[in-house]
Amino acid sequence: MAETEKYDRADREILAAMGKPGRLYLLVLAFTVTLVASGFLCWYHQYRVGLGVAGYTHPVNWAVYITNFVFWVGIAHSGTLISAVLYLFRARFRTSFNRPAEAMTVFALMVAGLFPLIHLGRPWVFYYLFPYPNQRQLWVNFRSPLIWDVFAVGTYFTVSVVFFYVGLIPDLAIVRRCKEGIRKTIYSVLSLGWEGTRRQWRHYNMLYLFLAAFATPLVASVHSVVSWDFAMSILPGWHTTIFAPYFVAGAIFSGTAMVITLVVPMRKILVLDRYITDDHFESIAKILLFTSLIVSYAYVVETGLAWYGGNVFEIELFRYRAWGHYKALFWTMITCNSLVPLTLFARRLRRNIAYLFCVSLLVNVGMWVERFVIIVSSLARDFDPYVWDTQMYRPTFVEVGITLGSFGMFFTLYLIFLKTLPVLSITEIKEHL
Amino acid sequence: MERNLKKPAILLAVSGYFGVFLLITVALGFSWYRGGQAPDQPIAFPHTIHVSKLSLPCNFCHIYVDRSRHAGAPALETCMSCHRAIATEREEIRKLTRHYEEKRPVLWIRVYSLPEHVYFSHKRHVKAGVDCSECHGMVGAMKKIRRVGSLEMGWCVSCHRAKGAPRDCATCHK
Amino acid sequence: MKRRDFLRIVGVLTGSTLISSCGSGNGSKKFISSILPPEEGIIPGEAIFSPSTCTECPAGCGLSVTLREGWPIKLEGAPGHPVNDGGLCIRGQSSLTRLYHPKRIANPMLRNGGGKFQGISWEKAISLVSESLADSRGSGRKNLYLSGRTTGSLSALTGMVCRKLAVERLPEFEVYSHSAVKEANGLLFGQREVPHYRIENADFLLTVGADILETHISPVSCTRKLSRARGRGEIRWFHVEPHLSLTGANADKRFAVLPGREAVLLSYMLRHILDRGPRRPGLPPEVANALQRLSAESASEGTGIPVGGLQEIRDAIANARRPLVIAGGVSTAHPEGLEVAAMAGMIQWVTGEIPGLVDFARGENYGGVGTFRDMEDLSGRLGKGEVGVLFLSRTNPVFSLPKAYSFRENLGKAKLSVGMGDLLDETMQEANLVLPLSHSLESWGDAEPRRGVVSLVKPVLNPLHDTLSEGDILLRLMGKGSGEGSPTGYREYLFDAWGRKYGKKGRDEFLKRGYVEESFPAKRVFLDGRKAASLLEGMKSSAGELGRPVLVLAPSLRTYDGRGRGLPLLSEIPDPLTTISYGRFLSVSPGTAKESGLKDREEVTVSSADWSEVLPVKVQPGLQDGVYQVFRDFVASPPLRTEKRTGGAVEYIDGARLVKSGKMAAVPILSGSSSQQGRGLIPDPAHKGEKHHHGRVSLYPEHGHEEYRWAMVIDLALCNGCSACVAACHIENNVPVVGKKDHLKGREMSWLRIEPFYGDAGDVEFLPMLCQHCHAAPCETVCPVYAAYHNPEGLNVQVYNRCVGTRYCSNNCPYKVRRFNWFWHRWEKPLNRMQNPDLETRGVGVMEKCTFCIQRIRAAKDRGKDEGRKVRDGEVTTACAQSCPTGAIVFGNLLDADSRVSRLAGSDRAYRVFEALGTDPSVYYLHGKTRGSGS
Amino acid sequence: MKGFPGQGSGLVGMCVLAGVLVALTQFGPIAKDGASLLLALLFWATVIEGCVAAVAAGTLIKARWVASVKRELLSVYPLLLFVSILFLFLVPFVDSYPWAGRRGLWFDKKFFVGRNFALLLLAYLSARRFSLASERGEEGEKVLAALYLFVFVASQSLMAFDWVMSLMYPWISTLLGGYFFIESLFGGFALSGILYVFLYGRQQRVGEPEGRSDMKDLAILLFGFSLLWAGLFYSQFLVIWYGNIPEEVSFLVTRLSSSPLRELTVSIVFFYFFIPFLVLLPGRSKTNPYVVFAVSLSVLLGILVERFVFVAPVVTPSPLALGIDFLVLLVLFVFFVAKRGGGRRVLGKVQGRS
Amino acid sequence: MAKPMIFHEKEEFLKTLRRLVREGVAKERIRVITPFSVAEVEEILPRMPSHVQVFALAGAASGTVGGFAFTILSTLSWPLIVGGKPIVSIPPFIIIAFALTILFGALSTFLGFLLLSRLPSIRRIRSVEEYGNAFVITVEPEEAK
Repeated sequence: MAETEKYDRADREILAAMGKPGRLYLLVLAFTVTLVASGFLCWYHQYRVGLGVAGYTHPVNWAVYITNFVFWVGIAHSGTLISAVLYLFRARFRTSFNRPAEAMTVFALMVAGLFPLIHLGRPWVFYYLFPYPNQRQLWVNFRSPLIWDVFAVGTYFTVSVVFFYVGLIPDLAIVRRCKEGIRKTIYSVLSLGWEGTRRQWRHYNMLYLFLAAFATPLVASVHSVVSWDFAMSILPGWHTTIFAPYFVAGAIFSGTAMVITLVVPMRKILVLDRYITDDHFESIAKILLFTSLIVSYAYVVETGLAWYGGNVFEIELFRYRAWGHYKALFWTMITCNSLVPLTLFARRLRRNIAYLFCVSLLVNVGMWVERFVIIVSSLARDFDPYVWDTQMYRPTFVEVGITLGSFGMFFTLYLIFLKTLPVLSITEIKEHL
Repeated sequence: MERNLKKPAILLAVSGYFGVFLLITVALGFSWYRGGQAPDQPIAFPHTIHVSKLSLPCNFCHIYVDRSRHAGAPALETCMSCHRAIATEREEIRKLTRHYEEKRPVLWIRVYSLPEHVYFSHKRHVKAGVDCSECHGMVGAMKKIRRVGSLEMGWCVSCHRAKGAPRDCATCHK
Repeated sequence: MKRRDFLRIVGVLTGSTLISSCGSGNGSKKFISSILPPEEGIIPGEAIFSPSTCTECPAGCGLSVTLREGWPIKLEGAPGHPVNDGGLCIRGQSSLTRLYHPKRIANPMLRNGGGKFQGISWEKAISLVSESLADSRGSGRKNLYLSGRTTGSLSALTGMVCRKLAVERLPEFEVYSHSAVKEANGLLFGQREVPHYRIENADFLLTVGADILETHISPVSCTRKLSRARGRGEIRWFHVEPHLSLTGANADKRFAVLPGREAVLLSYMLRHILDRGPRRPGLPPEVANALQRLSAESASEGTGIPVGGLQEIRDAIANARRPLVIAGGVSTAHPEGLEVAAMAGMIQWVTGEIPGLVDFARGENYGGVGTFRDMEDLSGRLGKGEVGVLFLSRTNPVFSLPKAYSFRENLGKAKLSVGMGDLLDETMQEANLVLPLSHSLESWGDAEPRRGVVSLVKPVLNPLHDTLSEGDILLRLMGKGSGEGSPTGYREYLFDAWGRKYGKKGRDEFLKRGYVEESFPAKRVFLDGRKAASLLEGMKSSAGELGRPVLVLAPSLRTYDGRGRGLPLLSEIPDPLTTISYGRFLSVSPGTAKESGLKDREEVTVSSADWSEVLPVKVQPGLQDGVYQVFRDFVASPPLRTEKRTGGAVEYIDGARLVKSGKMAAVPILSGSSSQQGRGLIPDPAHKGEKHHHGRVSLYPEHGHEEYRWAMVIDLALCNGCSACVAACHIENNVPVVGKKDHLKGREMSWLRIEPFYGDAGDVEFLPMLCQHCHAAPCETVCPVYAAYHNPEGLNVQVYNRCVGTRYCSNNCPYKVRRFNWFWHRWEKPLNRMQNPDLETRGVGVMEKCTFCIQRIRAAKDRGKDEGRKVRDGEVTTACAQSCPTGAIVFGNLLDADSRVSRLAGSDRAYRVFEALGTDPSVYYLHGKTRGSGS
Repeated sequence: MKGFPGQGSGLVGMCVLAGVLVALTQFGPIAKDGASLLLALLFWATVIEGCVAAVAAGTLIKARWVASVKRELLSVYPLLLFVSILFLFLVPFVDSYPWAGRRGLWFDKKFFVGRNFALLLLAYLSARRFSLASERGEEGEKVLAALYLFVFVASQSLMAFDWVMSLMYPWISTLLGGYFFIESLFGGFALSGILYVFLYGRQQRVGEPEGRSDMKDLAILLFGFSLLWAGLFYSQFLVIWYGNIPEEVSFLVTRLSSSPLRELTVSIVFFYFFIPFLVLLPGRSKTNPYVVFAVSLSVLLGILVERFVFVAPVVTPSPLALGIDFLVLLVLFVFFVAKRGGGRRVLGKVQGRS
Repeated sequence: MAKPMIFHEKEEFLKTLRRLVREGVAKERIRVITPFSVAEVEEILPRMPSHVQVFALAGAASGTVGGFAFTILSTLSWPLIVGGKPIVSIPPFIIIAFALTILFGALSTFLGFLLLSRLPSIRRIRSVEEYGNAFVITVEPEEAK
């Protein structure tokens, strides 16, 4: 048959996802929305009464909220990795993941951005954190890691949105073609009147290349900065040089896992097996394995050197992590992040989608726990033994509620994305068809 | 081609960012100088007469201005020392006398009020030779006292900058 | 002239209170013209000081009350006062919270039919009382007057009024009546007195059970004298006790003696001193013979102190030139208490240090204080229903007396029981009529805690509620009682009395200074050999052994005999030894804990023959096995026996049994670890000097300070953990009281904390931890909004209203001294009056911490500027330093080379905590057991 | 000597000769310190392991350029055995480590020597196994590549922590291990760059449209790695600078306070980052063989200088001994490439040039 | 406006394109529309350099400069000592500068793209003739230029 028809079929099959929402879809959507609502209520309670309603036990001044922040920023990373880095490496399998991954990046960042504000003691003066000229004639402290966050995450969000949108333009033109009425107008506007002329394509490719080139170091820098939120302190367990690369790897690790978690059901439900093949999954599984190895390396080195250095603070901390209040979590983290992924050395398991899905879930859990352990256990055991936590930190319903709410928000956004935008980058798929 | 594209790009980026800031600053700048409204006081005390006509020094009534952080309002005794005799027929003075006789202190409506977290000492400013009018304006020309200057941080700071006064946060923040 | 005086006071108060509201501080929208210009010298916004006397315990320390716009906002020890000389203890500091206590009784209350209280007017109350006085006199019932320890003019007045109204005045009731000591002195020297001990003159001090740093007679004065002497390195101090007290923890050496066996120890000492050859005046032969001979071994076996220890004490006494032995506290509150006290007396006699060290001329005024036996009798009389009106003033027998006395029940049998006090404690709740007393800051009066030392009680504000001083009540009663002319009010009565006593000039002087000290000739006393001998005879036979395990009821640093329980601040501040803030607990020794598998916070039922109590356990290092310890105020009406001879209570419950309940109680133990974990917060003097003062390697250019660099030196050798500084800090800086729930989450707010660190031998050292004001502070850099920064004077400033509450600063602070406001803290009226207007009260979500009392620095600099000079050394000091009874804390300018601070900071004992982190703190600690201020 | 398959005994002879020479510098009259040998080994071990690692990595990610320089890169693996033997010469030198005589499981001379020697040997064996496999283009090539990379990472990390970091005990940087093996890989790529220019430098056609030549790929790789290196360097520097904890800072202070050392330290950043980054930034230079060649050299130089800066402040190597050790290994290296690799061409080029 | 030639096979389309070029039709007159980027087109028709990179560089550069300027100037405007760090402490500022570099770089690149490829184009948003997935060549008549 004619190539054009192949392309047409691709259009049809991929855009099929944008059809009328079914009952299942609506049910899930309703569920996630309720999560968001309840999360908001919890936050409002905290806003009114004070941060004390959360379970913080001094000296554990940071806990679930910051954990969520790091977690979601981490999730965001794989998006850029898959679309930008793999683009530079000209890895084919990228095309079948980049759209959902990029969407994920944007949404995850939207969620992540909330947490620094949620965890503030006085959220109503959050604007103190932004460098804008004010009547007080005050600026922010650019020497504080938290301000670096503002810049890094802000930049990252902007760039990701641009990247996402640029990737969408030609596809939007296709959607425009298939829609009628008001929808048509909307998509026409969004597609900026894209034609696909030679000139457009040439500049487009250039733009895409550059965006990829910009995004790649950005990915690294953003999570480095996040890691420095901790590494810049002098706290044992936080102040260590390996944090930057370790966090970046961890971020990509968790992000990739989340991509799998999202794409596996998506492919199943939207029947996209032709465009997302097992080979693709195998290659992404390799990334998962690789990053897991880096993370494990970091675990080993950190602990090993604590012992090597013979520094009382460090040693006590790592002893505490493994055998103290939070030992259960610690060992969960080891299992999920270091041991389970090792099974992916087996090709058979790499290609077993169901198994891969389970692993990805475990990794998500593991990485969330990892951040929690790093943050909380280090705080609970620092220099002055007098302030060592006399009782274990436990999140209250507020924290739990807000955390669930964040997941709710993420999935809500993702569900909306499924129905409003092409879930795969059609044009690129056509290129390789 | 290249040259005439680079320039605008740079200009756009730099001036764009700072330009926005400039605008906001200017906008805020206006708000600082709009001053406050003039409330009706329980007794319509005319600074015009006392300051301009009689040219009484400020600390004739505000006795603590150079001794304490508070300028202090005059005790009715002080007022009466003159107004036992002077202008007794005026309605406002009658009010005053009534207050005095019934031993009811006068509750003026505060025109200049600072937030709780600010430490401000009239004494220090007076001793440093800051003229009352620099903050309180031409009181002598005001029938009713109204706030001059916003009392916002920026307002204090710009003066401190200009006069080389300390800009250590702890000088003013409790 | 009285009238004008009165007007002056009131004038000050009204005038300045009105002016106060034109302070910008309280952000009021009104701006007030008062009627009269206030007195000269009273300037709104400036603090004024007024002398007074603390009435929290019988010690009667002198106060200097800080007033702002007419409200007392801080109590400080009056410098130069013969009792406390500037120091003030944790209880004294908290006295302010009693004045402003939201639950103070606001007006007289009468119990109605339903047993509920309902308010009545004073007139009604007074007439009611006098009527019932009258008709009980008619019906042949006795009217009784019982009060807590009363001295000075009030005592005289009471006597007079009682005589006039034919009311029998009972011996005063104090839980700590020192009856054994009085008895012993009566026996030996014919002086039923608690003498005044001149610690400052001794070169060796042996305290037997006397907790001189906590509650014993006059703790602040003892602490001050002792620490002065120790500062000069002139005194060695051993302490013997069955349990573990803060006092014991601070002695140069502490010996745990078997409960009730102190007498054996002392007789051994005495015998040894005699054998060491006659020292004038020696002992009469019959006494000497009566004194039993003990070999070191048998003595050690009898006392549980190792032979080595015994010899050490023995030689210390023998070699000392002016040894002083003080017996008291729990050591004289057991069956052999009398002997213990007597032995101590005899040793003192033998060493010839009476009256040099033991001064009977200046006896502590305990003459009027009765014993538990007196209370037993009272209870009996009540039971017989022969009592008409019973006055109960400033005393809480219902709580303190043993159940066996059934005081509570019998109290009901009185026709009318009149409770006088400020809070509705157990006794007041039982009373029929409640007469609220004014706080000592609201009333006139005087106190004579020590013979010849009279201290002024002067009102600084009008009574907050409809209350009267005890004196006024008495006078009114008398006025009602018998028609003839009597002074209109207590104030006039006092002025007359003082006038007569000191003359007009003297009185004005007294009113200004706040105290007078008369001088007496030393009083010679002689030992009554016969009595002494017979006592010793008796001792041979009597076996004072207490059946172990024993539960010791220790006096409490925070609440004395429990009278401080009502004050929230005192429960907010943790007990220094256990770091437990809220709630009751039972201390057990590590050994006991091990063998019966007890953990901290585990609930046990402790019980004796006819009594049991459920208490959580705290494992207390340094406590000897077989001894449990509980604070007096933790146990309501404990099952105590009365000691036959002295009439005092036996503060032990022997044969106490523990039964695990298996439940864990929520006890806020604030310390995360009782040991230092080898982290050298308090370096081991063995290898001191290592790591300290090493040149700082840094990548940053040095930043200097122009005029001042404020710094603090804390002498750990002097600090005894009494926590007065903590209380002072709380009140000076409006630090909120957050309560148990937050303490359980480690969310206490105190800017200053006492960290006890135990050694393996159960020895403990205290580390006061506050913001170290680091030169290179980790907390500052991480703050995104410059809320924390380093100011030109070396202070680590926290700008509260810039803080957004990221809490990163606290995370990054290696000393963890930053406190976060997790909630809005409410200051229940009228407590808010106590707030220091020089500070902002911090709202929710803000980080706060020690500021080195920046408001005081500001004030001092302000003064300096006015006089065109720099701040002088010692001109400005922090609240903690000011209140410290031992003078362990020194504050000043490090740039001024000859300021005390810089001299001490330069001493070889100086070090800083976690120096290896390169934070370069401004708080220096002087370490090393070797006492001595190092300057 | 079964490490040297079939190749004539010439190489073996040379190795022995070299060994003797080095032994002279070690135990002979010239120098007793051993610092120089340590330095030489640090450099060459890094480079040699890097070469093999580069190939292994290339094979794993199916990079096309690898094929063109594969044989030369792999040809040097037997030197690993030689290096591990030379390492034993350092045994007496171990006592001059600051932790020497300190009790402890980790800081124990025997264990120290043991574990390092073992790991070097392991590296050699796995390298051998891999190179044989990949020369024959075997089935399990990839597995072996991965395997080698594991050993590579381990041995480089250990080199970082044991050989270098423990010199500055108690200074600690958890990143140093990763830092080392990234650099080693970087070195490997740099070498492949050099070899590539030698082999195909001439017939390299410049500037084909959308040119995706191996040369360009290599250049991009170098470019990327210079960025990666900068990232690692910065994240280590920043943490130390910001924490400013004396124990950590002393490491930097000693290297930035005295004059010649300071300049050297700073120059590292240029060799590793600024030169490659700035030079390779414009697209055209990526396809210019001489540029690539120069950049690769600067990277290798960077490695050398950095290793020197690490070691020098603690134990000063004597220039002469260092020179000898270094040259000896250089010569060996070249000869191995020449003889075992298809390197005759290379030599041809070298003579052609001179 | 000449009528467009529509192709359903890529090869066919490319063949025609090559033919046109061989026939010497002025390159400027050939307008090509493809459903996706076809590399060969660029090879057949002479490459014209894309100036997107100019924008990228300019943006990035201004970002770096702006970042440093901003941080340094603002800290100097109110010099506060924190943790003993120098007022102008470059190492942390690098991060801000870097972030801004990327931000401005990316944004201005995007801007450049829009400018150069004449997007958004109102006319085409209104109405654009759709060729679906077909490959289209239109040869503008001579007088077009």
